[in-house]
Amino acid sequence: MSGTSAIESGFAEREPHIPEPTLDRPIDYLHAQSTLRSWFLATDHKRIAILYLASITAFFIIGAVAAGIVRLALVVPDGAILTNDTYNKAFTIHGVVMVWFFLIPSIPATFGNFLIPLMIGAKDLAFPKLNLTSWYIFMAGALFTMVSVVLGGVDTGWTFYAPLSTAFSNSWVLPALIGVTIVGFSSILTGLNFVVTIHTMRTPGMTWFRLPIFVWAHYATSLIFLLATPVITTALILLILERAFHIGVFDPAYGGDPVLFQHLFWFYSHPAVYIMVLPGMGVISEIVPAFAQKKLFGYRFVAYASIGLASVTFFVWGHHMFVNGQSDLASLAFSALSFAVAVPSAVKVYNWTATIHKGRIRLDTPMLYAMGYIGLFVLGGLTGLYLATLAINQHIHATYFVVAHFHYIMVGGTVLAFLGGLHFWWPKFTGRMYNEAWGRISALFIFIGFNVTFFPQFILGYLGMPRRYGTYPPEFQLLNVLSSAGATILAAGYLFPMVYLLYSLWFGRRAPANPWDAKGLEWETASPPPPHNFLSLPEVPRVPYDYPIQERESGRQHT
Amino acid sequence: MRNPLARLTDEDRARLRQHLRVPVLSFLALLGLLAVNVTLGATLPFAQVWALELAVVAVMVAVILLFSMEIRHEPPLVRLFAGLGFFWVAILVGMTLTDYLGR
Amino acid sequence: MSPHQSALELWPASASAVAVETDYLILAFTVLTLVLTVPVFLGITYFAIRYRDGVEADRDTSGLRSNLIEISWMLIPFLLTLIFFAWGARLFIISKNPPADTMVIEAIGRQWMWKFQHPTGQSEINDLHLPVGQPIKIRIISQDVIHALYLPALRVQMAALPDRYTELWFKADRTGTFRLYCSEYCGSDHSVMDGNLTLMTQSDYQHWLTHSGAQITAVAAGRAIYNAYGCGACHDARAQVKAPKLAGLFGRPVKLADGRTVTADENYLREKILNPNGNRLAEGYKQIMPSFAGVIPADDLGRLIDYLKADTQTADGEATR
Amino acid sequence: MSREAEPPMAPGVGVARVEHFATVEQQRHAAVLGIWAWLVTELLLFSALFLVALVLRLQHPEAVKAAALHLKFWIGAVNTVVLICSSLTMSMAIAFSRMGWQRAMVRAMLATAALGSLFLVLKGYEYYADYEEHMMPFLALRPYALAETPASRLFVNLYYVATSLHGLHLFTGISILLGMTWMAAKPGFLARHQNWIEVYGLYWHFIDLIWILAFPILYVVNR
Repeated sequence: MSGTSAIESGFAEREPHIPEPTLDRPIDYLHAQSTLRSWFLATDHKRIAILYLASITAFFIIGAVAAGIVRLALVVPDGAILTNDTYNKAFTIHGVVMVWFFLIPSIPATFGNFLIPLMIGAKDLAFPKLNLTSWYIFMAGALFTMVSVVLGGVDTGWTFYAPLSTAFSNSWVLPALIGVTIVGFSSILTGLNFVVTIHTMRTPGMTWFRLPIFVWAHYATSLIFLLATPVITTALILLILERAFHIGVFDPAYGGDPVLFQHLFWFYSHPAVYIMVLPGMGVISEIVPAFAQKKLFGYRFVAYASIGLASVTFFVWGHHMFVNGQSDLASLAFSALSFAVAVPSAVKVYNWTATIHKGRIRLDTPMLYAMGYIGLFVLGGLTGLYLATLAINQHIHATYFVVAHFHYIMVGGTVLAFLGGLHFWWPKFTGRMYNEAWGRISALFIFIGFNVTFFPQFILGYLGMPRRYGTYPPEFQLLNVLSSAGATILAAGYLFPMVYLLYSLWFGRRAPANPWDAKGLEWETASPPPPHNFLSLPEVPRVPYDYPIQERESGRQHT
Repeated sequence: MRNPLARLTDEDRARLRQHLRVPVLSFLALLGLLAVNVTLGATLPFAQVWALELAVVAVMVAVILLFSMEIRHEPPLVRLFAGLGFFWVAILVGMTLTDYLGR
Repeated sequence: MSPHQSALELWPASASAVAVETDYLILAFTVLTLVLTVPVFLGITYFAIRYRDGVEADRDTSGLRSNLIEISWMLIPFLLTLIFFAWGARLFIISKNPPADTMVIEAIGRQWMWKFQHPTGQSEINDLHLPVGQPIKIRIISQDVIHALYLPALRVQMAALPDRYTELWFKADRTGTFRLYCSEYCGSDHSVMDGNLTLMTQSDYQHWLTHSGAQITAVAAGRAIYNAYGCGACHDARAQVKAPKLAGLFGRPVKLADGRTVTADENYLREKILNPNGNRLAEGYKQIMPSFAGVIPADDLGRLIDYLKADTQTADGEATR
Repeated sequence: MSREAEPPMAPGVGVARVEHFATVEQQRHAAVLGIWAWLVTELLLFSALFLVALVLRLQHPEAVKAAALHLKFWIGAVNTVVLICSSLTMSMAIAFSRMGWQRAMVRAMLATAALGSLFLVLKGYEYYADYEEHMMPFLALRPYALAETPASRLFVNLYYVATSLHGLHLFTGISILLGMTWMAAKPGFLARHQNWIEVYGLYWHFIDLIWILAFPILYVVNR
């Protein structure tokens, strides 16, 4: 770097009021300060991650309760339990809260926030205050949305299609729209922070191809945050103005085109699927090698596949609109491009499978979740290709097949990865071990409950049951009852971890720095880590995932 | 604190010229291109003038990016970011037009 | 007359050649899905058991070369799925290019009912009667929000947009009664915006058109309108709102709040629907009903009154769907 | 890295390291990359609006033309000149900051803020003239001048959305600029925060760039 004569000033700009830990006086980030103020004004990425974890857990509970209401109502076909309006509000709240307030921030804002600096050997994210701002923006958006729920709810579906949302719905659409718009900025700022951090804050020796896949996946996710979110911000702003002032852009009454909203919406919302999926893939790519004690198979391919998915996903949004009146040319183009998603997805799945091959497998809770993830993601992904096939789509578009498909991706994929990651890094986050037996039991409950809930929905969809139906023809009742029964098992599976994880906070065994014999810089520091992550600059291994068992690659062999 | 313009030394003048040459030149270029576009917009000399107008705009954008925002001095990564933004705009517009032009 | 269905069926009825081919397509795709996924399921399960910690096993991986494997599992599944893109695209193109001799049905969606008009002028609400063996094109439009007409037995659906016509076509080859739905979420009563698609032979269809068609469906149409305008929310026997129950009302004397007694005839009903604020409030009720003047078209109003009439004649059962 | 073509920094000008960065260079790099990432986001935000304008033009060419002819072409043109001038003063502020001429830099920043404000004043006058001419179709109580071509209201409304969103960016920009000028006038600023000026300059030029796009797309191309 020539030409700059920047000076190093003698004192640091931000005077730390945190006592510096030393080897004989270790202070972790949780106990460095204990006032409420020190939490709500925290700039430590780890504390902000915990703030996010607490908030998204709350939103998960709200979304799950709404889902429970939906499943309860669908036990009977004639809508005797809920009125149509209440049912519509329940599934809208479920969708809005789960998509924007749980799934999108779930892994990036919690694990990503906590782990990226640790994994790359940095003291913090590049912009710690911005990171805190992101959380406050997130909460502000959540507040608006919750206001709409408390006032009486929204009944537009999470997709907010015009002109239903702008000119016809009599529910509290505006606060919900404003809330979702605001939350977008939180995503953008988080993505910005990650991109800059991963580019500039890597510790010396941490080259791109020594980064864990988790970091690659978050880099790809962040690119989507930056490139997709602004478009839906614009779309939602136009929708808000449409509803408030009837500007007409999406309103056919004035010559506007409601399909244009769908284009702008899906330009974001299809890539948003990968905002939810890619971080989960990152988590799985950490768990599988750790519990196989084996280097990740095809590391470079998996890394590139993350970037590949993030790019390809921008070319396929129109497959949500095959029967919505877009041109046949567009439908053919979007359908063909959608099949390209199969390539990077296959890379990921087969490489995880190959990693398990000839490993030294420990079937602890995180690994159980990871194996469940692989199976369910494969099914969810391939059923996505059914939907991308034009002729099949004409039949199963907007049926329960779609519902089943994206729950296999969102729950089977993202939520399982989230829970797997939560168990994997719980010792690192909290310094405590959870109860392994309960962990395995709940993983089993979730896997079984999930499949009983959602597999029947594939059949319902192919039989032709449309989604978002509060009442339905009686011939679909049996499968719906089965699905609702599965949901109770799933709910139990969700409740167990909430109990035993909380229990472990006070009564769990103290965790060592590296309870899983895992590789990666986050395991090189104490559990929980000190405020600035490392007491001394960590040494970066020459290969990522340098586990005992490794394939021969680029001429190196380890035993 | 530095002096008002009149009391500048020759050395200072030279530094000033060195530092301000590019901003002033790009300023003049932008004004010139704007004049072209305004003239085209005011007179509408031929039917498909919008294509020429958009081409002029593209040049203006390039001038701002390369000279005002100094992309040409930035590391490749920053250039890549800027390029990425415009490429993504192209995806958004192009793929949407497959619908509108195909209807 | 609702479609006969068993409690649990695992494959939907199909009523056209395209529907049958779509089924083949999805079956073939399912076979491919199994080919691609079962090895993964079995693989991870087998490996997890075979190579679990503490078990003696051959863990020498030095023979594995990764690049060739990587490229093959990257490309082979992709190329296999492309076959299905082509097949699906072919069916799609067929479904977008109707033959010249189609019979055109007009479909209008509105919150929350379907109106179908036959080429000969007869119209139906929510139910649709069509002949087999004849290419049929449905031209679809919406009066308000986006709806979508979904005919599962024919494996087709298409959005009803408020600003322009869309269309779908098919040639049914099997008679029977099947479901039709609105498949694009359209607000409160989205899930009751459904009906029956009855496919009949050409001669039955002609017979239906000339004889039963209009008459039978007038009452059914009126019932659909009663539901679509949400009358039942207040006027059904089990409704929570304190409003006069309409079952069996027609032709009976009504005591008004001002002491008069009138007969609930057609004009009384018409006046009450269009102008509920007129001084004809029934005794014991408050004026809470909104006016439907300018909201309900004259033909719909006629059907609605026909329905209220018929409802009294048939039974004093509750006026619900 | 390729900063060699750039004029060098004067002695005494630089950046103070914030604690969580390892080096000043890393910190500067992060700031530049961060603002670029933000600008890419902004570009897509506005591009979506421009896409809507394009679709309107494709679907209702006559109505859009009628609407565009009612826009104040010459005010738009003058405003473009004003913003190009402000870009020059911003570039000068950056140059002065690199040279270590703090007072000149502060003056250039104030000139930039003044030009930005002039833009907003002209824009406000334009809105007022539009109001007088009944060109505010979103006002329910005020009859719309082009009511006989209903689709034109879409373009006019889009014009308000795009220009007010740009105006909001400019207003935010001016506020930040004034706040920063106040801090930059203090002694020692250039030794600690020179890169603030650089980073802010990128944002300002970018607002300019958006207007350079918006002016032809809204005012010129559809005439």
